[in-house]
Amino acid sequence: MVSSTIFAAEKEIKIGVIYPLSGALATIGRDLQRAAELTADELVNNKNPNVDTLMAKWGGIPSLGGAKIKLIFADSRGEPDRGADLAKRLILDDKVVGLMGAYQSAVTKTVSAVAERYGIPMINDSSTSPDLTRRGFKWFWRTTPHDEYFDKDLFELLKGLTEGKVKGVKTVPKDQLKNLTYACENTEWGSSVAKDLERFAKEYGFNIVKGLLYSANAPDLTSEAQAVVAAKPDSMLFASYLSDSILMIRTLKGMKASPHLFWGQDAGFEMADFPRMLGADTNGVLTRTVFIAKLAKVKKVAGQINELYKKKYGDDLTGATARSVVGVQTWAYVLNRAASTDPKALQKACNEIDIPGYELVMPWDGIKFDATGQNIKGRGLIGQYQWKEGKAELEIIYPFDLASANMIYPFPGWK
Amino acid sequence: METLKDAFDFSDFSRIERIILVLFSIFLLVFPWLGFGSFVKTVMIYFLLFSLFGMGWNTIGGYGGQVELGKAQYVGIGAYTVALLMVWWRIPFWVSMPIGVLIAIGYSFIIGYPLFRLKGHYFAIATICTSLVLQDIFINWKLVGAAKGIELPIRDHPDFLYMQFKSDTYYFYFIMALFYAALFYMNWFRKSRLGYQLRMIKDDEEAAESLGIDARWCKIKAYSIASAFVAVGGGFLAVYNLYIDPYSVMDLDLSIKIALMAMLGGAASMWGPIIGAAFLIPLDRFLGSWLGAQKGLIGVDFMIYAAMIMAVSAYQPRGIWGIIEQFRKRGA
Amino acid sequence: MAFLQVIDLVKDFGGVVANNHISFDIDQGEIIGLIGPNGAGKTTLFNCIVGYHKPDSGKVIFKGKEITGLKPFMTNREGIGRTFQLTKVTAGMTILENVMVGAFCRTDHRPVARNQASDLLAFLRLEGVKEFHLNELPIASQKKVGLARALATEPKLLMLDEVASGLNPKETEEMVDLIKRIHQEMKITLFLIEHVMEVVMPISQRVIVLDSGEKIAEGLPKEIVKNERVIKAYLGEKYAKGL
Amino acid sequence: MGEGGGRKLPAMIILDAILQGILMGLLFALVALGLTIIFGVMDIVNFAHGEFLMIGMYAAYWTSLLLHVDPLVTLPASAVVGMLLGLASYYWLVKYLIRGPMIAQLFGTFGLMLFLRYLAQFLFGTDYRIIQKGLLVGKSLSLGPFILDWTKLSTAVLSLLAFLLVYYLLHRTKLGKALRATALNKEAAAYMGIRTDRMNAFAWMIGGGTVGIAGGLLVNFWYVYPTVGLLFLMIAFASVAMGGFGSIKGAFFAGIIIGMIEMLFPVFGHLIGWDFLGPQFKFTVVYFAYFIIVVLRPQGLFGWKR
Repeated sequence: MVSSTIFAAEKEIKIGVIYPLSGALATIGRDLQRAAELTADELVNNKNPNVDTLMAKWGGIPSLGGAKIKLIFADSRGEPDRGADLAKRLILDDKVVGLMGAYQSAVTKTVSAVAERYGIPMINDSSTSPDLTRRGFKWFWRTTPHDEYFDKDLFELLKGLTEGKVKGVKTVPKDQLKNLTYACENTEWGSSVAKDLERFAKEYGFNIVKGLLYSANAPDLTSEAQAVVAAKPDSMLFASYLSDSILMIRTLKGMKASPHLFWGQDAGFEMADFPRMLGADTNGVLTRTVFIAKLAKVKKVAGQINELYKKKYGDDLTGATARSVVGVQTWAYVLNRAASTDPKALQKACNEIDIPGYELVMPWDGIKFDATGQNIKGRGLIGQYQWKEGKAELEIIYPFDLASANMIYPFPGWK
Repeated sequence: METLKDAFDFSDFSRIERIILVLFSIFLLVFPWLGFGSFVKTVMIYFLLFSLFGMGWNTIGGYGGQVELGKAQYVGIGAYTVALLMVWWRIPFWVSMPIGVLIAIGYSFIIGYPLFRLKGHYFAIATICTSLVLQDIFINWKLVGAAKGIELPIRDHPDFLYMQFKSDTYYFYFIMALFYAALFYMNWFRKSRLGYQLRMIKDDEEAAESLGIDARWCKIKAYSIASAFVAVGGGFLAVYNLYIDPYSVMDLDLSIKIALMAMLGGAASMWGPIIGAAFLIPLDRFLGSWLGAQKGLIGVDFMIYAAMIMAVSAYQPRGIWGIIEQFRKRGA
Repeated sequence: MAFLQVIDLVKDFGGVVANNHISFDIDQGEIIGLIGPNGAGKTTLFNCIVGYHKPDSGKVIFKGKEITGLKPFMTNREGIGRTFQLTKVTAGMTILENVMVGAFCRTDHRPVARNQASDLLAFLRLEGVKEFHLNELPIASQKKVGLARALATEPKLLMLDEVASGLNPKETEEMVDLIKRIHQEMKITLFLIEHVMEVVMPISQRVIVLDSGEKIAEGLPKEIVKNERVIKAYLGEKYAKGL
Repeated sequence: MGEGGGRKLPAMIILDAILQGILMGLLFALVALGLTIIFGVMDIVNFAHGEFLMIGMYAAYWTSLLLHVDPLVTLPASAVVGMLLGLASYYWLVKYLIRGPMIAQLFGTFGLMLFLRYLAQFLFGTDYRIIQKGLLVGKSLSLGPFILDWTKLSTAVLSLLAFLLVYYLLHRTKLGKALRATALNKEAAAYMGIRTDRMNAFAWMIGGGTVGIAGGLLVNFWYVYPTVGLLFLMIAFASVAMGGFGSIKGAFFAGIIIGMIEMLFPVFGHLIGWDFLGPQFKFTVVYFAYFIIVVLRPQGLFGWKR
């Protein structure tokens, strides 16, 4: 860790980034770290001719005399208390001007609490628990849409199907979609998703025939899968991290389950390991996400940034990694607007900022925070894995105006 | 009176030990003003907290010789009582913490009574199971926030009633006070009747019974004392992190860590738990922050940590304190 | 009214009958010897009285109060102390502490307990080894410590399980007059299992003989050594002549 | 539409749950087997047992991946790896631990557990790995209303075989008799000229071997990652303790019991319409059941030593 001298403070601006770099989530943590570093180096600190954003022409924060952003990473191991300690260390010892992170909502809670106590702005890029922006914090802003948006998107898609809005699918009579089941893991995230699903189902006039919570990474999900199948649903909805999502698919395949629609709420379903491990079995599976490489078709910038990342690390950007790109982008803009590293100025900047959509890797209308600190211009995507010549492509299905391929409907089931 | 005298009387320790204790106390007193960074401060706080846990565990696990691996559930009880009472009825820390301790004690009697029918490994595993059961219940119990956990409302101004301060210095002195309370208590405990009886039970339970000692009851008493200690620490955790969830305050890892502190430092000895904490906590935290974020070194910090544990338990079952005494004997 | 009454006591370990309908009385101030070949069920009988085993049938009455099946620590509180054939040798507590534990079941105060313990150790001529640990002592002293522990609980009846086994003649002698002193100076009723005849015969006022779970004889030492069943079961002819 | 014919009938559901429970239970039992053998011989609970399983899984995974053979063929490989692991941990660690008290032993093996787990993380990263194709992978057999995974079926069968083998080994062979003698009474065995040190090592070898095999089987329908062991460790603990430490029979039946509880409990909750007793509690119930059983019978179901 570089000690902070006055000189350094002028020339480089330290942002503390807390991710789970070791422990069970080390893989995703590593990807997030890569994405953040890449953004800082290639989009903010140095000019980059082959990306058409204004930011790429900056080469440092203009209003601060081209000062560079320096990201200081810290490893939360996914433990809330450790996260809190690191936040203190970053603020007091490393004298960072702001914080970013921390992926798991639980860790974000403690970290943001520290930031609030010390009056240091924290921009959260990737935690989707709705509660986070309902605590009346004055130093906490979130760029990503939260779970409620995503869960609503699903029902918009269902509605779309019944109205024939979906690309390549004829209007589906509602009674073929009416009955839903969900299985969510009983973490904070899963249980709040479950709550939303119940609520929106009523709102949109669907009917949940069976809903269950199950203990995260249990050694066996047979009984859960049976309960779901036994309810004979038209659509199966899931909120699971990677381990469970894979096991669930395997188990359901074993039971020859074949609903019309199969939707996963991000997390496991969206990670790169998911298609890598299940291969053809993912064909037709829907997942909510915020970024899909296919966006390149409809949004040039997205393609260019994705290329940068792919060139360096081999994988496409995923929802998670793309979000940490946006996180850093947002920080750059906030700093530029504040034209200072003073917390009050940054707070003001955060509250006023309005980043145009074309600057972002995401298909969003931009970034503008409401009173609670939630970005109101974000939107989610729903993608579908489609098995084409030996590899699973994630195609955009929703929003309808961004659809990149015909939706496979009904869910083909497993051979 | 006599009790107090015993509590403050360290005369049966060797001169060196007493000198070190004094120097250490002075160090603690001035520590916050030595200009260490906040990270070192948090490490110190966790060191004190875990020595508190360790000393508590030492009553049943060390002196009583019962391998108890379920202490996390009492951390949880302490933490949750403080958090819930604060969220529901705005009850200040100074009221809710004692309540938490009382609940912990009550619960420990309920659990302890059947638990101490068991011996050896059956007992050890059973303690783990009880803790896991309680954790699962809390994970699914809507009323206490289920898996979401509980966030304590942040007060805009530092507030002594609710133990909310901006600077860690206050937390440091608070946990230090608890630490000394525990220290003096243990100093009394080891000389108390119960202390003697527990050590007898550990040495030879059959003989103990023949000497009019109700072994099971003694164990239960010690168990609930340990639980009370741990619950206090739990309450502190709640106000210190301002957020608790079943995964962080009721986890098996925590239970094991608590026992590990005492055992690795030297069970059934006054200084054991403190030494253990002084050894493990910094090791864990510093390794974590140095190696944790290094790419390609993921897991190395744990491997070192684990190697240390193996080495000590293989070389000297009586822990670091055992090693020290060993060398002393050689010296003498 | 007898001091200790054992009435028709039966203990059966899954088919192996260790004590078969055994009855006897002990009066206050007596010294009673319990003898019999190995596996005769002597220790089992002790354990049934003190409460380590629950008798299958029969009664144990102590000072007119039924104590059948009470836990050991309860019988001890009633006033029955016992020692074990082998004291478990540990490095845990010092000799003094060991004895203090015994004292602690009558008092809460450490100083009091400490004084009682020291006095006892003095009485047993062990003051020299106060600060040692059991595993650092010779057998004889270990046995004495066991004795001291039991005495510290201030028993009315003390049951000794082979205090003299494994001792050399000289130590045995010491042990014998120690037992006598305990009986005379502390006014404690003694009930002792013994193998070593040199111990049991001279000091005990009455002797009870067990053989394979049965009580085969009871009476004065001299009668016992003449009793054929006993001789057959246990004693060599030579000893009978000896007396 | 959700398939699986007449699943509506409660009787059917229960029967099915029982079937699935037995299959899963046999796996749990196999995992527990090694643990109980080791305990039986030398009264030591091995916290690293779950990690042994994890290593066995990796062994199977890598061999089948690198040699392009079916995961089932790699069983010997994972067995051997398991045995070596068992021997290594005995001679390099446990040998020294057994001098100490129980708690030192526990924490020694606990250290081993952490070490192996993070060694795996260091070597293979935290990525989840699962075998894509194999003879049985993803195939399932439908018997009328019941659908059973071939992988689980084969696991169950092989686990049965393993139990029979071990049972034969312990009760019919000279070596096994020596092992049991050691288990019953170390000193006596030593007098009889049995080299107890060898016996301990042997126990760790079998223990490691069996759990290695379990890993090899598991990898057919389960993904492997460094912390996978913990899931099974607690279940293994519960089943060994429930059945009685050191009892082979106990581990076998306890394993099956746990499997059944795990499957039946959610069904039961569903049938009586108490959905708050959902699957999220199924392992809670297992731990609770263990607690009740040992409190009522402190030696476990088939325990013969404490």
